[in-house]
Amino acid sequence: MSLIYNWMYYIASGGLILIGMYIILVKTNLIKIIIGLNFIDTGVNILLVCIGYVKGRTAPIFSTSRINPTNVVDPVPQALVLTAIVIGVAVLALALSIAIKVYEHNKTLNVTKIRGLKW
Amino acid sequence: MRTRKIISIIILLILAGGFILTFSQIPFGKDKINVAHYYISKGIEETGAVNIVTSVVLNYRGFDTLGEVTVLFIAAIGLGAVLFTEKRVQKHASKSKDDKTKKASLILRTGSNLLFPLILLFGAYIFVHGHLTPGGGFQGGAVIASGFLLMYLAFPKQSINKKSLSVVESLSGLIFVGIGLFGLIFSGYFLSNFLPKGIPNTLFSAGIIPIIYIAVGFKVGFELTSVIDDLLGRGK
Amino acid sequence: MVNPSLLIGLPLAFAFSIPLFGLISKKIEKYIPIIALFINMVISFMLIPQILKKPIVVSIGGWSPPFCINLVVGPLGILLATLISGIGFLVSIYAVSYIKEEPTEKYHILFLLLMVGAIGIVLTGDIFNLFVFFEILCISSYALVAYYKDKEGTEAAMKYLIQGSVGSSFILIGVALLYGFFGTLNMADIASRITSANPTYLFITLAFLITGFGIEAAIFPLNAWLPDAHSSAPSSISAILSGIAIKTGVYGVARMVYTIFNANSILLFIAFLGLLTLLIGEMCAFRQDDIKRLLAYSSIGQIGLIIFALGIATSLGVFASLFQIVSHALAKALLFLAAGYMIYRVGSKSIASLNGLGKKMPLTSFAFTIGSFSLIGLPPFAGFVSKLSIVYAAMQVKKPVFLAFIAIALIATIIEAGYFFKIVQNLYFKEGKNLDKITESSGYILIPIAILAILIIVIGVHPQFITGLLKASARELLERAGYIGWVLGGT
Amino acid sequence: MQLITILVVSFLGAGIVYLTGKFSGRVRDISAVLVSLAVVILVGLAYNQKIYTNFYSLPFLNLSLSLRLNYLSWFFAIIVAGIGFLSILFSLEYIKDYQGVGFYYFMMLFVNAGMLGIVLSADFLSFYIFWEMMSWGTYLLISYKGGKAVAAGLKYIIMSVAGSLAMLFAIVSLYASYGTLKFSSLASLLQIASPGYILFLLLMFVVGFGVKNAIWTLHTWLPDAHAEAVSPFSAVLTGVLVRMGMYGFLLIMYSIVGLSLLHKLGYGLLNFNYILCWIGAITIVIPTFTALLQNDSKRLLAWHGIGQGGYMVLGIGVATSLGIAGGILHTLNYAVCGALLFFVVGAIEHRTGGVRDLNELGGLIKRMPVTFIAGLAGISGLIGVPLTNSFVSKWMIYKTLIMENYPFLAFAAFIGTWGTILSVYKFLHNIFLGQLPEKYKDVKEVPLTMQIPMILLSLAIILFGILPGIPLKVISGIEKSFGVEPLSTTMFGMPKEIGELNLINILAVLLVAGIVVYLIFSLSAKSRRVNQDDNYAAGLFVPRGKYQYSARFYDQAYRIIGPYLHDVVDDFYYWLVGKSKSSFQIVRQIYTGNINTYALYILLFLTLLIFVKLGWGL
Repeated sequence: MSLIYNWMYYIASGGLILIGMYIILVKTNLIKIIIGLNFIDTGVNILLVCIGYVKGRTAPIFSTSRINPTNVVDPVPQALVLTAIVIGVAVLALALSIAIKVYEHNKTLNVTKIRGLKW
Repeated sequence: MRTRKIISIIILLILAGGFILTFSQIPFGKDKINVAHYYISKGIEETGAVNIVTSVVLNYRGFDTLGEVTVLFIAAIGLGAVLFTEKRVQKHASKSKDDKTKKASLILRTGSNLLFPLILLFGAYIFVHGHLTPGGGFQGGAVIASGFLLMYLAFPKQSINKKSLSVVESLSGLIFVGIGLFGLIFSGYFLSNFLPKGIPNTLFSAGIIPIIYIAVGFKVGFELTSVIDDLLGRGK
Repeated sequence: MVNPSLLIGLPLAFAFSIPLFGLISKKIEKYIPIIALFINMVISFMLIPQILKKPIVVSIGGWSPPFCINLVVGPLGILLATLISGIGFLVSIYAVSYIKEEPTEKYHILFLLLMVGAIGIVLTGDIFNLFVFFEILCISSYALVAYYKDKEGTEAAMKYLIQGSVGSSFILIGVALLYGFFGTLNMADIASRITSANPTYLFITLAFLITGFGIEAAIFPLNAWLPDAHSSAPSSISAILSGIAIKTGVYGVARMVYTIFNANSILLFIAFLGLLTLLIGEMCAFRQDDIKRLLAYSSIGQIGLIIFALGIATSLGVFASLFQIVSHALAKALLFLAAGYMIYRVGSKSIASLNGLGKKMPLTSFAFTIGSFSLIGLPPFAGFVSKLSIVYAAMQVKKPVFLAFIAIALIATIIEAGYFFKIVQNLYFKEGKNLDKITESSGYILIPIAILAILIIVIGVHPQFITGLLKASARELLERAGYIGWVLGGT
Repeated sequence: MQLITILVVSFLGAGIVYLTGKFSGRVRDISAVLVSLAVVILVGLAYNQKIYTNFYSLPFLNLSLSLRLNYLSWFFAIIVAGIGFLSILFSLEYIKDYQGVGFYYFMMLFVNAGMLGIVLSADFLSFYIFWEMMSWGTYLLISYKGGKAVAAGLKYIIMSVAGSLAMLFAIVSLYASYGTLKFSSLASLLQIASPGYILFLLLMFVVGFGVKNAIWTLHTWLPDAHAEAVSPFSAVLTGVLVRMGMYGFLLIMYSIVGLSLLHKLGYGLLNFNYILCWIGAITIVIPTFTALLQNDSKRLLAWHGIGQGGYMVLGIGVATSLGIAGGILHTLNYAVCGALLFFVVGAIEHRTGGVRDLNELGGLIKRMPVTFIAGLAGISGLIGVPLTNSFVSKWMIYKTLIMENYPFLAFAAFIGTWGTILSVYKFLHNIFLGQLPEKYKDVKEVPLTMQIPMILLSLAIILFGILPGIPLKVISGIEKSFGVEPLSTTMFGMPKEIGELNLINILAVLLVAGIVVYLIFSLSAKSRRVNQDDNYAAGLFVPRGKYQYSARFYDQAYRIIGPYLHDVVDDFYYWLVGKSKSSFQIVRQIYTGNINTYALYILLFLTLLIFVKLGWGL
């Protein structure tokens, strides 16, 4: 049981990453592929948070004096996740806008048909 | 397609194996904190912010945040650049359609009017208190943008003035970089916390952190708004 | 002393202020990148002598190195930063009259931010910060590739975006795992602790990082985005992408392999990959009819050569690789700029449509010829010296495998010569159609092209201008103890 | 300093000529002539000096570039400068009506400067640099005329690049092994190298120089290039540029590797020199007979250029004192004859509007007498008629082959001469003799600036034919520097020990014979002079247009030998290019355009990396 408990978050993050990759590899709908990218992003974010987590400790905010400096989790991954989320949002927004344009030009979102550029 | 699926599954299995091997070296929930010990023990004293995440985000790793703000800025600008042409065309086309199709219900309109200032206030609260409580410029900015999104839903025909948006965006960006450059002038380090730290756990503390967070809050809020605006296919 | 953080801070400030300048007058906007990058160029030139004496480590925020982000301005960093700001400066001059499609304001902002990203990548000493700057570079280039909003551009941007963001996710995974292993993000700190982890498992992290940076660096199976993106972007952006963006990918790979992981076992494989990239790039380029696509594939080939030389891993090999980076950046930027304006004048991208332009646009064609000769590696141009150094470096290791590799690389050069000489002939010795209205490029176009051509010749004739810096840079990559010492103090 | 002056004058001169061309065409022409004349004088003044200078250093590779002058380099330098000067002089009128004349002069002078650089350089790096500069300059000049020349230029440069890359490979490997590229140091360092390594070096260099010197299997660029280039440049090409390969052979084989090492390469008949001799012999026979089939005057000469190159290779391949001297002397002699013949063709082209087809020309003897005499001198030289220059060099080569007991090689050389006689007779006859076509009635002799180079070269043919001692003196100096026993010579030929050759005697005999013949003819019945246009065929009026028995001159011979002379090598290269093109097409399809596939590549790469690491412990 403790094995699952210990590995749960890792499984979630790795699973999300792998599912995202599978979507990118197999799905032909452009929007779905972008969703796949987001899956990977989320998976990585979870991974970052997992890495910073320490069992039984609290958030690194010393708003009350009861909090012991030895009893907080690692603040750095949380800061990194913050950045990573924003970057993910930025990429997502740009991806969607380009997808809109691609649809306008090709009248389809099927990537197997959007093959004007090859070789 | 079938073969591709099989190949991808094989690849992903190998990758999963790689993940398992690596994760086995990084035990979950154990104390692996290394550099961050410094932040936890010295953070309050050095930056004046009780939220250590904030002090990491804005002081120790403030450069990342500057980059992050830049990324968001790029996304907003890039979105504007990519979706540029069809705006004018659609504006004409949509005008006639809008009257019939895009009219929000009375409840939505009244509720939005009521909620909008509150949302703005809440957002402002979040980014002003970024150094004290969980939260900060990005979160606050997102809340503000949600308020604008609500307004777009309620009043689909109206649109925010893009020019003032971009002015706020670039001004707040400039403030961030400017503070960094001031730091360079006053204490010789880019983005150094040159303002007085104040007493921890009070609103006016933590030196440059609140100022930057306010700028970031405005910037993120308006950038996300302009992203929404662009994706709606309107704007100037 | 000039603070190197200005190299990032100032252009960023200029980029943020472009909309404000736009309020004053629409005409000022396009000169802002020129000013910003010119200042950058001057600063980096001023820094070079200092850095050759002693590398500068600047912390952002004022804490001591492992605890905050710091810029490590060693010879390699300043070399690439100078190259980036120099080429960026020239391209921004070019863009003044080349970019006419609205919204020009947004183009200039994105362009300047792209340069900020590239400079940040080469200067930063923190691996997560590296990722952030990498994203700045990538996202702005996605948007710029789609800048024309035509069918090709958006399609290319879409493909670039998907592959690029898979790559940056990989980098982030790598960064996260590294943090998990070592609890620090400072590259020097990681490098000094790298022996404490099990190398086999650590390798998976390295694999993620190499793949991530390899996508931007266009190593063979990862480079499918490149021909699309480079050929459909505006030519000024193609010049930047080919001249600079892929080099930052190479920098990333080199930094990971050499400085951080000290992964000597993988170098032979990297050299092999480089060779494969070279061959495939040249083969594909040979069959192209679209001039920009041809140049893009040729970039793949050249990047293969660069990575091959990087894999030789002697001081001369790394030196040659960096030299090739410089000479390829100059030549490819020149080629894209010149070809871009020819395309603009002719209205078609096909090689056949360039026929006879040598008489109508003599200076542009002449510069194009110089660029292509330099890429083939003919004396007295810069490409010759760099290619000679690569061949010599490969021979010097005295391993039969490298002897075979370099022989294959030379055969690839013949293919390269085949298509470039063909284009030069098209320019000068073939009769063109409908050339009556075509005139020589205007001043803003010619100045950067001419400067690049002169630089190619000057470096080719007198390579000593840069070899000192290149040698120091090669040393920086190979002597990781030195790098760790600069940042963390002691040795 | 003197050498640097020569190079600076020739390179800067090229630039100055180009710049002056922007202001005035006339000044440009004059300055081009002056620059090339200055180079001739400067090179001439350097005669019999031994100079060595470093002129540049590349500290990052620990290399310095240096120049040197000795007999070998002076010999080639004077040929380069001389032919270069004459071709510039010839170009003045020839090139007037072309586009981009400034570019033409610039490239002519530039290529000449490059060649001077090649022969004057004292280390392989500068040699290679000048070599490549010459190569790409030549490529631009060959393609200069446009049209068909474009394909010819491309073919040339691709083969040339392939050759020079082989050479680069050898040069860099030399540097990696010995840490120096100086000829003099390498010459001593190589003496202890293993024969296998030397063989590898020689092989690479033979490919590199062989492309330039157009030895058989590497010759296919030459006919196209010579035919399609502008004629003054064809003269430079055939006379000197191609012979840079010859210079290279001499340099690597005798100046650097040395005779004693060469003899150790291989066993019995399978040794390097013998194989080279056979390559030379094949290069003589096949191209010379291919020349027989040509109807394009320049192409015919071009094939002869290849064939004569074979004599030179054969001569130096035999590696005796006499043979080497013969080979070197033939280089000079062919440079004179070849350049002269291309001038002749150029003159014809100039006056007839670019006609090169031998079947369309004819009867120009009366219209262009000077050109005719030049042509006659040229072909006599080419054949090796006694009292012309090639007689001496060919005599030396034959003599060597016979003395060294190589009967088959000697036979090949003789056959080559027969082929030469047959085909140059066709050349001369079809242009100058026979019926004059209507359209050429108003053809005039070429202007003086075109006549002068032809006259000078014709005189040179006779001069070197009677006084071979002049060049042979330099050549014996060259041989001394090779460490080969120098040839003892007299002003008029060879002394007795080798086999008497005294051209004064021959001259005397021939003079007497000539007088006798003249007397007989003048005493016999006079023939009636007929106007050239006054042609009747058995009382019928000649149809307008061609009525000439020389059209398809060797028609019978074609049918017999034609099938054997098909250029298989060329076909092979085209096949190779075609095959590689189609394979590139297959490779190209990696980039399918499908984003899923691209993502698959990325993940495949990643898993490959992981798999390789975990599977094999890379």
